[in-house]
Amino acid sequence: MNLPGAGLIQGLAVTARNFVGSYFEKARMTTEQYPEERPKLPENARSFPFLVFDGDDAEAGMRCVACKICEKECPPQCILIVQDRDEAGKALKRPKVFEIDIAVCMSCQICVEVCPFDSIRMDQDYELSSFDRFAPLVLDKAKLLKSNEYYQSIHPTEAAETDARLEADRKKKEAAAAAKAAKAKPAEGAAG
Amino acid sequence: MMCDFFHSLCADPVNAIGGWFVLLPAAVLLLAAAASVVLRNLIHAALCLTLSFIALGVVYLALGAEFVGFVQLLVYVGAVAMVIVFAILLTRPDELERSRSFFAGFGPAGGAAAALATLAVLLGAIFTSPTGDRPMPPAVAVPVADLGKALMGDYVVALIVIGVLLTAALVGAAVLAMEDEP
Amino acid sequence: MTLQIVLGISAILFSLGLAAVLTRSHAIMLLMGIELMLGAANLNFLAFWRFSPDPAALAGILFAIFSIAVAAAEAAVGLAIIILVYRNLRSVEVDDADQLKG
Amino acid sequence: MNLLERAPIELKAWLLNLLGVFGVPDWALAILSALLIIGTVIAVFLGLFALTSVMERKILARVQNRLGPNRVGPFGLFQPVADGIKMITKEDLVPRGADPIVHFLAPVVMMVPALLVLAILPYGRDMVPVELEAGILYFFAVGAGTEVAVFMAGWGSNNKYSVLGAMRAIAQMISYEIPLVLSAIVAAMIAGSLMPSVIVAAQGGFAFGFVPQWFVFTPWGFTAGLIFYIGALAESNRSPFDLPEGESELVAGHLTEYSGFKYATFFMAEYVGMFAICGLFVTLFLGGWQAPLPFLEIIPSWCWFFGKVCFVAFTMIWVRATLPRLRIDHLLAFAWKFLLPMSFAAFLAAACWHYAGRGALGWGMSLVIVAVPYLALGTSFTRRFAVSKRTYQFSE
Repeated sequence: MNLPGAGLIQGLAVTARNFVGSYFEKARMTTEQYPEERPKLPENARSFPFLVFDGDDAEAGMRCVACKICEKECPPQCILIVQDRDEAGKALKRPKVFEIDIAVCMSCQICVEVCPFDSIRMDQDYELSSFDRFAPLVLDKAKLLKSNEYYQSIHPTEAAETDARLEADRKKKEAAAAAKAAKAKPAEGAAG
Repeated sequence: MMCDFFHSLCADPVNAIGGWFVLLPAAVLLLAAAASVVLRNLIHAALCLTLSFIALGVVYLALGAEFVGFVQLLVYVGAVAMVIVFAILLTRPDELERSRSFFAGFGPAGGAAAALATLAVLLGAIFTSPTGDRPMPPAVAVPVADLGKALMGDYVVALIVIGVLLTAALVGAAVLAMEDEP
Repeated sequence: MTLQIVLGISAILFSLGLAAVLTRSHAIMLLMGIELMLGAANLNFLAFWRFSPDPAALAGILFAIFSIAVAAAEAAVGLAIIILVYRNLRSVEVDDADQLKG
Repeated sequence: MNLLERAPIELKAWLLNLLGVFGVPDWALAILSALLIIGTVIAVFLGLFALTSVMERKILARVQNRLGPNRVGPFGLFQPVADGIKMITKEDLVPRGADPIVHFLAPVVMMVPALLVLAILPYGRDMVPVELEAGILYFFAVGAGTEVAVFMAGWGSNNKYSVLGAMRAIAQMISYEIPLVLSAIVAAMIAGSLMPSVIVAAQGGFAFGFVPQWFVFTPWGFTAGLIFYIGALAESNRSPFDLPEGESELVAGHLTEYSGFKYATFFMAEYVGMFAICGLFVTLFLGGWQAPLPFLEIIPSWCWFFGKVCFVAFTMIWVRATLPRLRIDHLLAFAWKFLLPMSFAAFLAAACWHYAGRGALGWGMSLVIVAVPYLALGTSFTRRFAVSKRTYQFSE
């Protein structure tokens, strides 16, 4: 026979156990106290795109060649690229302006997938709030460019793959260049 | 003078200043009652009526009837006033009131005149009565226990009848206001 | 302070209640007027008790208590009737409840 | 009598003496004495309110295994200050169709009874601000003003949710006032007085030298105390009876159109009212300022009183953390069909206890008188309101 009101007592016991337990069992408390404690993000977490550069100099090591594929593919069209030109007006293989409006960006990662130069990658920085709706949310080239080391630190697996592929490409290119040079030498010799 | 006044007021407000303290809540009572009669907005009238109930309770307290004063507050403010506002809300509160046709030829003025005439008669009777200017005897606190003993002793039949009446009223009101079962 | 003053207050209160009953046509206003008149009657009981030479005679207080109880019952039943009338006639004007007139 | 026990009284006497030495006239001292008591009581209860407003959130958080507010000051204890600043600086909105006077007066009318009822509680040995012969009656009589305030708030806002919330709140308050008063009268009946200090005195002493003779430790007292506790929850609109403010259906009930300081006033009045009714519960059933064990009497009586009040307030928060909100028809049915008969049973049991002597016979009789209706009503109630097996129309 179930005594009427027993359910109330059971319920109160459950909440009491929770209340007391929260002071003694560390495992119960899952709250991270954010500004002091930072969450360890999973490796595939992503916020907004950034540009990878190699070496120490951001401008010199920039992988981007201003091919504008990402600009075309971007579904919300948040990327703006202006190609750099020299004094003669000849197009250079680097962007003069590269801006991403993260107020518009939807973190779809399509730009990353289409980039043939492994230049654009997803960042993990989520502390991007600002007091102004417009200017601070448009990231320019200076803000977007981040070193390959940083990329390694946030996405180690992916970055290792990329680096291995780039290395392989470079080797293949070198080998091709060497083979070409080898082919060219006899010809030169023949000419000479 | 000042000292006496405040001392007596703090120690025993009922007997302070010869019982004239009654006039303060009485003034509130009459003003609120008049407002509740005159106001066209029913809810305002009911709220003024509530205020007059409270003031009436304070008048009872000032007359030294502690128990009745609190019962007045409990029953009238807690129950009657709330039942009245409930009734106002359950009927339509914003409907405009038509003028009364009971005194068809006279309108509301006739009713007011009748009430004034009654007032004149009553006041005349009160102020010509020989017992009217009896002075106020000093207040004697009535222990609640004495009231209880009287209720359970000499007045027990009346108490039981009241109990039956209240039960009948409770059941009757519930039956009356109940929706007809389909 | 004399008995006359308290009785005078009570008389004014009674007349105000009477005026409410006679001049207003809303059924709830009528009930409110009746409550005022009952309050005036209670005030009279208490005034006579207060000014009586024998303060141990509790009839005034007890009568007031009984009268308050009756007033509460009256209010409950009265308002139930008003709600019922409203439900049947869609009106709370007392003059509209005239189906019984010959 | 130890010094701490008398400390508040002696402090007041010393202060008034000091002022008397400086030639403050007698009548001013009489007023000052009253003002000192009033000021102390109000300050203590507002302090309790401030403390509870943060402790409640912390306790609720802990029950849900969260941390609760901990940003403002040490352990978040200054949270009430931040809340207060927020409330005061918020815009005070009055809806266009509202009745400005009624809308304005409602929080005031709400606050007045909540503070007035504090006058009769015995805070400690010889510490009753106003000794009233009909103290318990005074508490309920003045407390009735709350209903007027709720109605004024609901109607004055000119908002259908407000009116509905107010009507629900009033229906609930009137319904629960009956078992509340009846169970309070049970305690008054055994003590033979409506005077709070007499009721506390009647619970003094220890059976067998260590069991306190509080009313709650008897069958009828336990029943009446439980009914009073449930009624107190409903009167102060606390969960699980907080459906006048049920945000899932009524936005915020009668508080919908209140903001800023007026809302804060309502909030404050509700909490002070809750503490007042906790204090009355402690006075009536938990032995008031009496210590629970003989050797604990060295702790001053007023500490015991406030300790017990805080404990009862804690259980109210605990209940809030546990139980879901009731439905309005269940709520009213519970008051009229369960609590009311049970309070009559407690009444009867107390009468038996009184006449059968306070020994084993009284215990047995009152236990039977309370237990039988409880089991009968309880089983019929759980059967009637039992949750039927859920079938979903559109599944399968």
